[in-house]
Amino acid sequence: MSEKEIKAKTETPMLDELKTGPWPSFVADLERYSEKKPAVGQLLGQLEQSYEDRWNYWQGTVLNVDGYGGGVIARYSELGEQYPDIAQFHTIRVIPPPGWVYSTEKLRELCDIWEKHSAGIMQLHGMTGDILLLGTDNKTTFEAAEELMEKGWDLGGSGPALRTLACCVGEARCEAACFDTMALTKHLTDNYISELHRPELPYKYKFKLSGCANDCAASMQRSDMPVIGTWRGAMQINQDEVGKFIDDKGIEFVIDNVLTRCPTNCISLKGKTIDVDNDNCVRCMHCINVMHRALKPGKDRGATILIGGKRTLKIGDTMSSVLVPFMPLKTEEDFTKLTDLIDSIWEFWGDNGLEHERIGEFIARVGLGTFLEGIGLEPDPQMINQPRTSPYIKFEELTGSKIDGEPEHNPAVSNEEGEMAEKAI
Amino acid sequence: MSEKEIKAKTETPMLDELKTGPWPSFVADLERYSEKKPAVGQLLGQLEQSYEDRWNYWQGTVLNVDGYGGGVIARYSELGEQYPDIAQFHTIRVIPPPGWVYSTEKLRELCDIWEKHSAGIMQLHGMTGDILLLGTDNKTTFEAAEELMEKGWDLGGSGPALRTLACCVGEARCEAACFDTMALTKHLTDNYISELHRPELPYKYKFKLSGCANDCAASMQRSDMPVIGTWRGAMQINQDEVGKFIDDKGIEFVIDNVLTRCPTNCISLKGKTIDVDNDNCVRCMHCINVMHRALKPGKDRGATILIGGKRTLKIGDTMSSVLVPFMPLKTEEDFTKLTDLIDSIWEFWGDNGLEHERIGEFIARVGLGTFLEGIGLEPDPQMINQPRTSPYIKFEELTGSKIDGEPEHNPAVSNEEGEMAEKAI
Amino acid sequence: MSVKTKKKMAPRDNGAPDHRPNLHPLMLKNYGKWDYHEKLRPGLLLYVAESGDKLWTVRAGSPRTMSIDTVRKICDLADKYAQGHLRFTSRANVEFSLANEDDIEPLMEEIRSVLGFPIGGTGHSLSNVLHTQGWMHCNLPGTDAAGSVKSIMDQFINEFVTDDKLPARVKISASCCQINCGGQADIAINVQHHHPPVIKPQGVGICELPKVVAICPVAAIRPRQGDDGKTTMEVVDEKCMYCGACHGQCPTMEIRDANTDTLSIWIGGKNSSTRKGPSFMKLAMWGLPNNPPRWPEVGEALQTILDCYKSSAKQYERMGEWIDRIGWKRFFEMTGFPFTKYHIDDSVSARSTFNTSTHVRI
Amino acid sequence: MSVKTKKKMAPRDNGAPDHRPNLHPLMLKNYGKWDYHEKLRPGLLLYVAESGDKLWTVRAGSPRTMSIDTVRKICDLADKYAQGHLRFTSRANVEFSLANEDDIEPLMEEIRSVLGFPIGGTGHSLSNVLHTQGWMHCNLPGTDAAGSVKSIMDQFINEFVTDDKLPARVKISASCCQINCGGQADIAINVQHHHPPVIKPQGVGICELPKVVAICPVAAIRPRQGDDGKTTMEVVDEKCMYCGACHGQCPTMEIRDANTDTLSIWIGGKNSSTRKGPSFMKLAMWGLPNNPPRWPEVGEALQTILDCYKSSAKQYERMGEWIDRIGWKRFFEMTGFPFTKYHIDDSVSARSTFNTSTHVRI
Ligand code: SRM
Ligand code: SRM
Ligand code: SRM
Ligand code: SRM
Ligand code: SF4
Ligand code: SF4
Ligand code: SF4
Ligand code: SF4
Ligand code: SF4
Ligand code: SF4
Ligand code: SF4
Ligand code: SF4
Repeated sequence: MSEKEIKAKTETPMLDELKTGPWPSFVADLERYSEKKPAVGQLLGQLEQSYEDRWNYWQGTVLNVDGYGGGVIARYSELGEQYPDIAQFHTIRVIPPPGWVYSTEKLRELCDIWEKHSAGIMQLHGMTGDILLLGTDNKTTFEAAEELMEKGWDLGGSGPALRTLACCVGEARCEAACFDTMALTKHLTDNYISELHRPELPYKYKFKLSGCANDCAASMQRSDMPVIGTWRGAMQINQDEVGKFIDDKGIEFVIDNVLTRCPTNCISLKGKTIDVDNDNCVRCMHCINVMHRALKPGKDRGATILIGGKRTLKIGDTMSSVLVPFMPLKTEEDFTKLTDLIDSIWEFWGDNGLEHERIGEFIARVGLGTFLEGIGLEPDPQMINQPRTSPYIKFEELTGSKIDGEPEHNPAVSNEEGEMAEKAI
Repeated sequence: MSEKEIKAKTETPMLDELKTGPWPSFVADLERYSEKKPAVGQLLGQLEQSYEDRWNYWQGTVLNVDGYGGGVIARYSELGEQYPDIAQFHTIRVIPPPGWVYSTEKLRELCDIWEKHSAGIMQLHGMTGDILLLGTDNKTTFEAAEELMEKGWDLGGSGPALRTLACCVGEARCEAACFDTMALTKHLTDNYISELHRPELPYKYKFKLSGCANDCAASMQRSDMPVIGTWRGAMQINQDEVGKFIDDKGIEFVIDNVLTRCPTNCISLKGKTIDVDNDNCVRCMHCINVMHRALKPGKDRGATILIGGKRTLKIGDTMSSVLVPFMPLKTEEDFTKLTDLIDSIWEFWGDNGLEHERIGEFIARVGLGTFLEGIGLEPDPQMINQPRTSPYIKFEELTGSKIDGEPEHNPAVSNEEGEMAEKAI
Repeated sequence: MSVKTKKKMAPRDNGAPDHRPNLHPLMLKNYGKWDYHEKLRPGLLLYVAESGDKLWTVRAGSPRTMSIDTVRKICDLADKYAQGHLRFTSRANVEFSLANEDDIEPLMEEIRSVLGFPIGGTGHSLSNVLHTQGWMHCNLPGTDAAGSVKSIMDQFINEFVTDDKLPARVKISASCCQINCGGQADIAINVQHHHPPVIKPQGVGICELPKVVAICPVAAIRPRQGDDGKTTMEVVDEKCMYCGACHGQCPTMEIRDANTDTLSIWIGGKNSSTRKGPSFMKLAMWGLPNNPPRWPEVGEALQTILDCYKSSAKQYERMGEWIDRIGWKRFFEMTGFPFTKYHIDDSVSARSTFNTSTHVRI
Repeated sequence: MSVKTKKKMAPRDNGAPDHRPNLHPLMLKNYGKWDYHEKLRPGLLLYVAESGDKLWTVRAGSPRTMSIDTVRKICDLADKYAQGHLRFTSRANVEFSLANEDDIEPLMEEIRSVLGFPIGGTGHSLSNVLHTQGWMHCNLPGTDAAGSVKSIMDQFINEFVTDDKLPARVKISASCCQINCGGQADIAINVQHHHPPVIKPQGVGICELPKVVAICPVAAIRPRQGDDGKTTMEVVDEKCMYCGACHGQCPTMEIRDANTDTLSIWIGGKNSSTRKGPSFMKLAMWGLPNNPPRWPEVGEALQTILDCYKSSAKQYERMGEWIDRIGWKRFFEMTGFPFTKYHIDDSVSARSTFNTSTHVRI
C-alpha cells in the first residue's frame, strides 16, 4: 500500500452533494452546527477524506467510566494531527426511556448536558436502541457521564454484556399490544442493570420486546431474546364489522387478502361472517391487521419468549426460535418467572459458553435438547417446526425392545469364517 | 453373546399366525408351494427361526453371471446345515417391461423359467422396480440367467452401477402424463445397458420417471435422477366444466379445496369461472387432480429433470432438486439432449466422486455451483428456492468496485503503532 | 464397452422388454390420448379415451412375494377377463384392465375367491405397504417386513377396500433395517439401534479395512492393532451415532441387537409435488418393541395415528400437510405420543427445524 | 454484585428512565386501552381509545444524526403542538402526538419549514432507512451509511410521503460493513470483500493472538513465527471466506480494500411473523461499486427492485413474500439482474435452499 500525504480539508465538495435533495441532510445540519463547535467541522473534514479515499480513519480503543465496563465506544482518529479536535472522539450510549418516549423537558436536559461537554451530536437512536451521544474526549467523557447520571440517566450496554433493551410503543398507543412492553423493558433493565454495565457474559445479549407478532421492534433477527406478545384462546371477532368490511371491500378482496393469506388456512367464510379455527390460528396478526375494526387479539394475553437471534458472524444468521410458547406477563410473579428463566439460561450459558459465543451459537453447538436439559425446561413441540428427519439417534436408553420371555442375548452369530468377500451391493 | 443350538424347524407356529386375516398371506402361499419345492419349506423354517430369535441368518456374498458385474444378490444361509436346500439362496434381479405391464404370455414364460431352475418365488416388484426372482443356488443361477436372456429378458442393476429404471403408467393409461414415461424408460435402459450391467460408477444411480408432479413413481426421494412431467404455458381450462363443478360442489368447497390449496395462490374465482395466473402456476397438479374434468395440463409438454435424491446413509436424506426446469422429451433429438446431460454428469462425477458417493452427496460436497460448472450447465434460479443468505462469498473476481479516476491503492494505514489495546466492543 | 462373450452364451445386454406388446390392446391404441378417468367405486376406475374408448381397471392387493403358482393364477384371470394383459402398480398391487364392463363383477368375484386378494387401493385409501426383504433374504435386517405388512394390512383392510374413508391417499412403508429400502412415506416403520456396533472377533479381516473406516459419516471407526498383532478396528463410542453404515460395508460391525433394537414410526413423508411439494418423514415415535409375528404395538400406534388423521385432517391433506396445519403440538397431544428430546433434530442443519416465528397454537 | 463507588460520584446503575412521565398525557391516560386506529393520510394516524379519547400522530422523517440545535427545534415543536411530548420510532422517525385536531396542519407546516423534515413513513410506505455509523464513527466500515441513506431517501421521497403507492411496508437498511449492524430488511445494502485479509505488519502484536485465531469460523488463521522471531499470524487463503470476523477482533487483519470492495444488495428479510413468518434476506445483486457521495449504482438497482415490486406484488405482500410467490426466476428476469453461481448457497445447509420439488415457472 502506498503512503500518501493527507492535509486537513477546508472544503468538502463530496459531502456538499449530500446537502441537496428533499431528505433532511445531516451534512447541512452539522455544517451549520460547526459554527458553534469546531470539532464538528473537523469531523466533516475527516469524513470528506473518507469519501474521497473510500477509507476509514477511526481506530477503536477502550475507555471506561468508573464502576462501568462498557457504555462508551471510544475512538481516536488516525488523522489526529490534521484534525486535533477529533483526535479523541467517543460515543456515549445512554439508555432511553422504554419506547423512546420523551418529555421535551428530559430531552432538553440531555441536549444541555451534551452541548456542555461534547461536540454536541446526537443519534436518535442507535440500532440497538440507545441514545448515542457523539463527540467527547478522554476527559469530557467522564464529566458528561457524571452529569448524565446525576440527572438520573444511565449508560447503555456494550461488550460481552446485556445490551440496552428496546421495545415497540405497545400498550401506550397500540391496540394490538398483548403485554406491557414498556413496563417489562423497564423491569428487565433495572433488574439486570449490573449485567448491563459490567461485561460478565460469554458475549452480548440483546432483548427486544414487541407487543404482537407484527414485531415492530424487529426483534426476531436482532435480539438474543425476543419477547413478543400473543394471546391464548379465541380471537375477538365483531361479526357486524366483518359484515361491513365485506360489504365495503367485496368478497373477492376478502378471499384474496384475508382468507388465502392466513398461514394455516384457518379462516373460512360463512356468508357475511367469518369463522376462525382458533386451535389452528397461529396468532400471526395478518387478518387482524387487515380487518382491525372487526378482529382483535383474544383477551387472555401474554407473550412468546424466543431465543437466539443474531447476525451472521461465525455460524451465519440465526433467527430466534420459540422457547416458551406462552407466558402471561401481567403480575410481579409473571415477571419473576421470566427472570428465573433468564437466570437459568445465563447460568448454563455462562458456565459452558465460549468467549464471543452468543446464545444462538451456543445452542447450535450443544444442541437444543442439551440446552433445554441444561436450563431445566421440558422439550415442547412448539419449539420446532418439525421433528428430526434423520434416523441416526444417539439414545442414552438401551432397552425398550425387550419382550417378556424372549432370549436374553442375541443368538450366536455363525462360527464359520466368512469365506467369500463381502461387497456392498 | 451366548451360543445356542439351532435345530431345523418342522413346525412354524409364529409364521402360522400370519396365515389368518383378510390380507393375502405370503406364508400360506409359500407353505402350499413348499409341497412342490422343499426349499420353500426350509425357507419358512429358517424364517420361523428368525421370528423366534428376532435375528437374521443370511450372509451376503458375490456371484456374477458371465459378462455382468451385478444383477444377482447372492446369499448363503448360516443355518445351511439345518436347511441344506437354502444353503445358497440367491435372488436374480430382472428388468421388467417399463411400467410393469405384462402380457400373460411373457409373465408365464418367466414363471416357467423360474419354476424350472429355482425355488420358484417371485417378488413383483422390488422397491427399485426389478422383477425379483428368489431361490437359485450357485449353479442354477447361471442356468436361469442364460435361459432368461435367451428369451430376451435381461438382468437388473446392482452395485455401483446404473440401476433398473422405474416409471409410472403414464401415457399408457393416464390423462395427466406429460411425456412418454415408458418410451423414455426403455430408451435410457437400452442406451445405458452397459452402465447398468457393469458397475463402473462411483456408486449406484437410479432413475425414476413420473408423468406429472403427482409423482406416482415416488421418484423424488428414491432416485438420483427423477424425470417428472410438466408443461409450458397455459393450463387447459374448460370453463363450462368449471361452472358445473362449482354448481355441483358449492363455492365454499372450491375455496377450501382448490383456491386455498394452490401453493402459489394463483387461482382466483371470477363468478362461475376461474382464472389461473399461469406465470405463477408451478404445475403442482393439485387443482387438476381435484377438477380433472375441467382442468388439464397445458399442451406444450415435457419434463423437469431433477437430481440427487436418496435415503439417509452418511449425509442424511437428500431430496432431489431441480436441474433442468423444462426439457421437451418427444423426439430423438430431445432424448439425445437428455443423454448428453447424463453423460456429462457421469463424467464429472466419475472423475471426481468418491467411492460409495452418490450424486446427491457429491453435489453436497463440492457445491451446486461447482457441480454446474463441472457439467457445463448455467446456473438457473429455478434450481433453488432462494439465493444464499450468508454474506460470506468466496469470489474469484477481484475487482468490480474500481471507479474511474479513483486511487489505485488503498490509502496508507496509520503509521502510529497501536498504543492502546483494541477490544471487541 | 465391449463384452466378453463365450460360446453358447445367450445374448447379453438385451435391455428392457418392449412395453408395447405387453400393453393391453386398448392402452396401446389410446396411448397418450386419454381424456379423463372416473372413480366408480373402490378398486374400480374407468378410463375414457379421446376416441371414446372405455377401459375399466380393477386393482387388487397383492402380498408381493408370491409362488409361481399364484402368479400363474393371476395370469389365468387376466386371460379370462383382461384380454391377456395385466400390470403391477408402483405399490405392488395387481391391475387388470378390462375392455368389457360385464367382466367386472365376475373378475372381482374370482379375484376374491381364487386369488384371495382384496379389491381396493384406489382413491383416498390406504394402499399396499411398500416393503423390503426382511429375514427372507437380506443380510442386514433387524426385523421382518413382509410379516409386519401382512399384520398392518389385515388390521387396515377396511382402509384398503374403501376409497373415501381417509382424507387423502395414505402411503406406508415398512423396512427391515435403518437403511430403509422401503423409502419415505406418509408413515414408515423403521428399525432403531441403541448402541454402537459390536465388532465380531471372528469376522475381522474379511472386509477391506479402509473402506469400513471411510464409510463412517462421523469418523468413529479407527484401525487398531489387535493383541494378536493383526490390524483390527475400534469404534469411538462418543462419536458413533449408531447409524449402521459400517454394518452394510462389513458384517463384522454388528449393529443389530435383538435385545435392544426397537422400532420407530416416521411420518409425513411425501414424494408428490402436489400442493406444497415433497417432504421428508419425521420421527413420531420411537422405542416400540420389535415383536414378531404381528408387532401389535406398531399396529396400535398406527391405529392411533390414522384415527387422529381421519378425525382432523381436511380432504386432500396428506399426512404431513395435516400435521403442518394443525402443528406438531396438537399431533402429540392428539396421539398421546410422548415428545422427547430425541425428537429434536441434532444434525448440522438442526436450526432449520426450529420454530423461528411466533407461530404458536395456544 | 456490589459496585465500587468513589466520593462525589454521581449515582450508578440508575436503570431505564421511567416511561410514564415521558408519555404524552393521553397515552398515559389510555395506556392499554386503545380501541382502534385509522390511517387518515400519509404520516397522519388517528388513535381512538376505549374512552373515546382521540390522539393524532404525525410522523416525520429524521436523519437520525442531529446536532443539539436540531433536537431542540424538535422540542420546540413538541412544546407548541404536542403537549410537550414526542417519541422516536424504531426506524428513527420522529412522532408528534396531538390532542387537538386543529394543531395538525400548523404542526405539519412547521415540521416542513422549520425542521425541513418530510412527513410520511406510515402505511405502505418506504420508511426511513435503518443505518449505522459508517465513516463517522466506526472503526470497521468499508463504506458510509448515513450518506447512502440520504441518497436513497432523496431518491425515494415519494415512497416516503405516500402510504399507498407500495404493495406493503418497505423496510431498508444500509450498513457500513459486512457485520450489518443495520440488520435484516426487505432490502439491505452491505459491503462485500473480494479477498482474504491482509495482515498489517505494524499492527501485529497488539491483539490477543489466541482470540484472533479462535474467532475465525473456518480455522483459516494460524500463528506463524515471523522472521524477527516474533509470533505473528498467517491466513490460509484457500480456507478463508473473506468474512472479516478477524478484522473485528484485531485491526491488524485488514479485510477492507478500497479498490476491490463492492456493495451487495440483499432482499426479502422480514422480522414480522405476519402471515408466513420471518425470513432472512437473500442475495439479489453483488459487485456494485462503492461510489460516494451518492452511490448512483445502488440507487439504480433499488429503483429497479422497487419498480418491479410495485408492478407485480399483491397488496400486503412484503418483498420476500412477493418473490416467494413469483419465484426468483421471475425476479431475476424482471430486474435484469444476473443470476450467478455466487447466488447459490454453499454453506453446510446449502441443500435446504435447493428447489426440492417440481415447482417451476415455465
Ligand atoms: C452503533 C451501532 C450502529 C448504529 O449506528 O446504530 C453499532 C455499532 C457497532 N457494532 Fe453493532 N452496532 C449497533 C447495533 C447492532 C445490531 C442491531 C441491534 O442491536 O438491533 C446488530 C445486529 C444484531 C446482532 O446483535 O447480531 C449488530 C451487530 C454487530 C456485530 C455482529 C454480531 C454477530 O454475532 O453477528 C458486531 C461484531 C461483534 O459483535 O463481534 C458488532 C459490532 C459493532 C461495533 C462495536 C464494531 C466493533 O466491533 O468495534 C460498532 C461500534 C461503532 C461505533 O463506533 O459506535 N455489531 N450491531 C448499533 C448500536 C447502537 C446502540 O447501542 O443503540
Ligand atoms: C397406478 C399408480 C401408478 C403406477 O404406475 O403404478 C398410480 C395411479 C394413479 N395415481 Fe398415483 N399412482 C400410483 C402411485 C402413486 C405414488 C407412489 C406411491 O404410492 O408410492 C404417489 C406419490 C406418493 C408420495 O407422495 O410419496 C402417487 C401420488 C398421486 C397423487 C398425488 C397425491 C397427493 O395429493 O399428494 C395423485 C393425485 C390424486 O390423488 O388425485 C395420484 C393420482 C393417480 C391417478 C388418479 C392418476 C390417473 O389419472 O390415472 C391414478 C390412480 C387412481 C387411483 O385412485 O389409485 N397419484 N401415486 C400407482 C398406484 C400405487 C398403488 O397401487 O397404490
Ligand atoms: C431388494 C430391495 C428391497 C426390496 O425388497 O424391494 C433392496 C435391498 C437391498 N438394499 Fe436397498 N433395496 C431396494 C431398494 C432400495 C430403495 C428404493 C428404491 O430403489 O426405489 C432404496 C432407497 C432409495 C435410495 O436409493 O437411496 C434403497 C436404499 C438402500 C441403501 C441406502 C442408500 C443410501 O445412499 O442411503 C443401501 C445401502 C447402501 O447402498 O450402502 C441399500 C442396500 C441394499 C442391500 C443390497 C443390502 C446390502 O447392502 O447388502 C439389500 C439387498 C437385499 C436382498 O437380499 O435382495 N439399499 N434400496 C430393493 C431393490 C429391489 C429392486 O431391484 O427392485
Ligand atoms: C411506530 C412503530 C413502532 C415503534 O414502536 O416505533 C410502528 C407502528 C405501527 N406498526 Fe409497525 N411500527 C414500527 C416499526 C415496524 C417494524 C420494524 C422496522 O421497521 O424495522 C416492523 C417489522 C419489520 C419486519 O418485518 O422486519 C413493523 C411491522 C408492522 C406490521 C407487519 C407488516 C407485515 O405485514 O409484515 C404491521 C401491520 C400492518 O402493516 O398492518 C405494523 C403496524 C403498525 C401499526 C399500524 C400498529 C398500530 O396499530 O399502531 C403502527 C403504525 C402505523 C403506520 O402506518 O406506520 N407494523 N413495524 C415503528 C415505526 C417505524 C417507522 O418509523 O417506520
Ligand atoms: S408490535 Fe404490535 S403491539 Fe407493538 S407497535 Fe407493532 S403492532 Fe403495535
Ligand atoms: S391471526 Fe393469522 S393465523 Fe390467526 S386467523 Fe388471522 S391470519 Fe390466520
Ligand atoms: S405420475 Fe402423473 S402421469 Fe404418472 S400415473 Fe401418476 S398422475 Fe398419471
Ligand atoms: S397446478 Fe398447482 S400451482 Fe398451478 S394453479 Fe393448480 S394448484 Fe396452483
Ligand atoms: S431395509 Fe435394510 S435389511 Fe431391509 S432389504 Fe434394505 S438393506 Fe436389507
Ligand atoms: S454405526 Fe455409523 S457412526 Fe457408528 S461406527 Fe458404524 S458407521 Fe460410524
Ligand atoms: S456495520 Fe460494521 S462498520 Fe458499520 S457500525 Fe456496524 S460494525 Fe461498524
Ligand atoms: S476473513 Fe474470516 S475466514 Fe478469513 S481469516 Fe478472517 S475470520 Fe477467517
